[in-house]
Amino acid sequence: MTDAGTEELLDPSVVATVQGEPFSELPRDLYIPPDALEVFLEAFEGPLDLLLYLIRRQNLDILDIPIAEITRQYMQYVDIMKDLRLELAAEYLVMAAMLAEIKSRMLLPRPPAAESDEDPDPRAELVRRLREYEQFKAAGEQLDALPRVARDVFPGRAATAGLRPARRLPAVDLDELLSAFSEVLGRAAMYSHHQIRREALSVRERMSETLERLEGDRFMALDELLRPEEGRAGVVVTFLAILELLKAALVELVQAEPFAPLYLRSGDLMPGVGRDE
Amino acid sequence: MSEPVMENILEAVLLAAGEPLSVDQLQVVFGDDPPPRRTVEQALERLSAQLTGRGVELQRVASGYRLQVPGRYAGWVSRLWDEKPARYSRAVLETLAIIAYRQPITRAEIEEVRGVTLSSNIMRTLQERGWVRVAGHRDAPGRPAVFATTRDFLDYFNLSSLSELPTLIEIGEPGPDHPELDLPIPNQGPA
Amino acid sequence: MSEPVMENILEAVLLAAGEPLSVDQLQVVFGDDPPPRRTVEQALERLSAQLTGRGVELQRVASGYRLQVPGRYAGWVSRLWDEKPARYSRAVLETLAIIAYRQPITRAEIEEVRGVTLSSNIMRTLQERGWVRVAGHRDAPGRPAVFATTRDFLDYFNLSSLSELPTLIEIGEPGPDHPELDLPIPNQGPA
Repeated sequence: MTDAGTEELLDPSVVATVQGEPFSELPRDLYIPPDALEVFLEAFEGPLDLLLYLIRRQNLDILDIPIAEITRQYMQYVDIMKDLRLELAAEYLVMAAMLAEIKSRMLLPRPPAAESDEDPDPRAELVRRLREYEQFKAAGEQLDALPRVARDVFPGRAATAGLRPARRLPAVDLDELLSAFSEVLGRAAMYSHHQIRREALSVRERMSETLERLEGDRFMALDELLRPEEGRAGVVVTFLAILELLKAALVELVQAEPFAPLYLRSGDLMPGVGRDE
Repeated sequence: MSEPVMENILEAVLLAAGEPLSVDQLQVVFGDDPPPRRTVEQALERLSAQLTGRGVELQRVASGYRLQVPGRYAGWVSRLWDEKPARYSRAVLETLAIIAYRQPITRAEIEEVRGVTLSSNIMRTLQERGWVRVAGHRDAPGRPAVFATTRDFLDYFNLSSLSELPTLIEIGEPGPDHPELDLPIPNQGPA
Repeated sequence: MSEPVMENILEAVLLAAGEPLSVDQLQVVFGDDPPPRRTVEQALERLSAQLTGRGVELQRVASGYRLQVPGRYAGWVSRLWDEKPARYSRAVLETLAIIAYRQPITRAEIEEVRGVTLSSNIMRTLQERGWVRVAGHRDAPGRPAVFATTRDFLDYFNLSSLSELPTLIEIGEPGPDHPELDLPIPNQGPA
């Protein structure tokens, strides 16, 4: 008799099921059909469980077990288990030996100082183990009684159709950008004769800004683009940016007649511009 | 439609998740500028109050907060599925209880309490369910594994911490052997 | 606790199911003496009304009724599923750097600097991120698009203008050709 398998359909209140009939109580005597007895005996979780059953059945005090009587009953069950050729686990025999030992020590005359801690009741260790086992037997039942997911409580879940997972966008560090740039420049220098010069960023930026400002407007006067409040440096930057844009053929400069105001328009608006890509 | 209030956002997020979410995880859904923990916890309390009497309740478990159908609806809900919920043998439940209350504990110690050899089926069941794990090895001859329960165990049994386990019943005489397990449990959160 | 009303039972059952249930299926959960269809439907209507403004709503779909998270919570819920932030490939970073430092620039010019063909994935990635845009078209054969960085790009990197981009001087690039143009520009012009 070993621990039974895993997820048996064992209702804690049902000790055994015999030919489909659930039994919630073990019989009071041993005169029960052998096949039923086998099932009852199988239901014990081990010698401690069997002992507890014997003690509880007779309403005995666990702290003051009549060891001779309990041992006799215990051995009866063990004999029946043997007769039925139940796979009798060695633990049952170990317990039988322990009971016999306690019994023999109980029979010995007690020394005068019997109350001292030096010579405890020979049953003390058995009582300790029985109490501990009973505690955890009850704890197992309490655990089983706790509200359990999928049996008592059910995680609530609502559909999320149509809600898309957000992609978390990669983070980039400014230093990474710089190092990527320096690396690509270094590589370019190796296989190209292309001279890469550092250009004043403010001109580049102003080029992009100017393109942005020209977007959507059909024409923009040059004066509008130059902002005197930026000071001379600002005006120069813008002017250089416009020259660069003209050179790069990104904008068109239009003048209706000599000395008329200069207008700029974005390449996007120039005739024949297709869509992106 | 006006901007949803925080408790409804939390309700939506918890129901979308279908599993417990920690306050940390709940903060994340608010993006780059998350509300403080306390604010989230207060909104969870308001949500819990709102749900009183409803078909769903907020429960605090070990891995966070979970919206769940309360036990009083189990009768109706269980008719949804043909399959009956798994039941566990006494051997499994006793072993689980011993590990839960006495962790970390070796196999030999479990066997000592139960008085029988521990079948490997039982430990496999408990580990496969994710309720028990090897928490380490004892520095003793043979370096035996010590077992402990997991957060999933607590989640599954509707507990937010081991201190919420039912108090061990005292058999025979008063005075607990393990007073640390008998500490009064402060009321746990809004659940 | 008093007996739950039908709409709460339906709420519980639908949340436990997490998928659409037909009225037939909903009737089944009431056991051997199920309420008539009409009664269930009326309870569903009451449930739907109760859920107004909440983090969950009742939706009728082809296979029945389901409780779902309303679309207006998408922003929060979607952050739940955030994957670990990916990283941009070297190619993406280099391309971004070239555009940032050399804008406005055509695709062909980027390819020339990098020495390899620019995959359209890279440009799509940068444009979807909102960091790069087509700033115009060059008046040249094929009228190629020129790319520039955006204001979002500056915001992300916490720059108020491109001139705040780190310079390459420290890493050995020749100094600026037009040092006078690097004067700080007061007031950054139109946004």
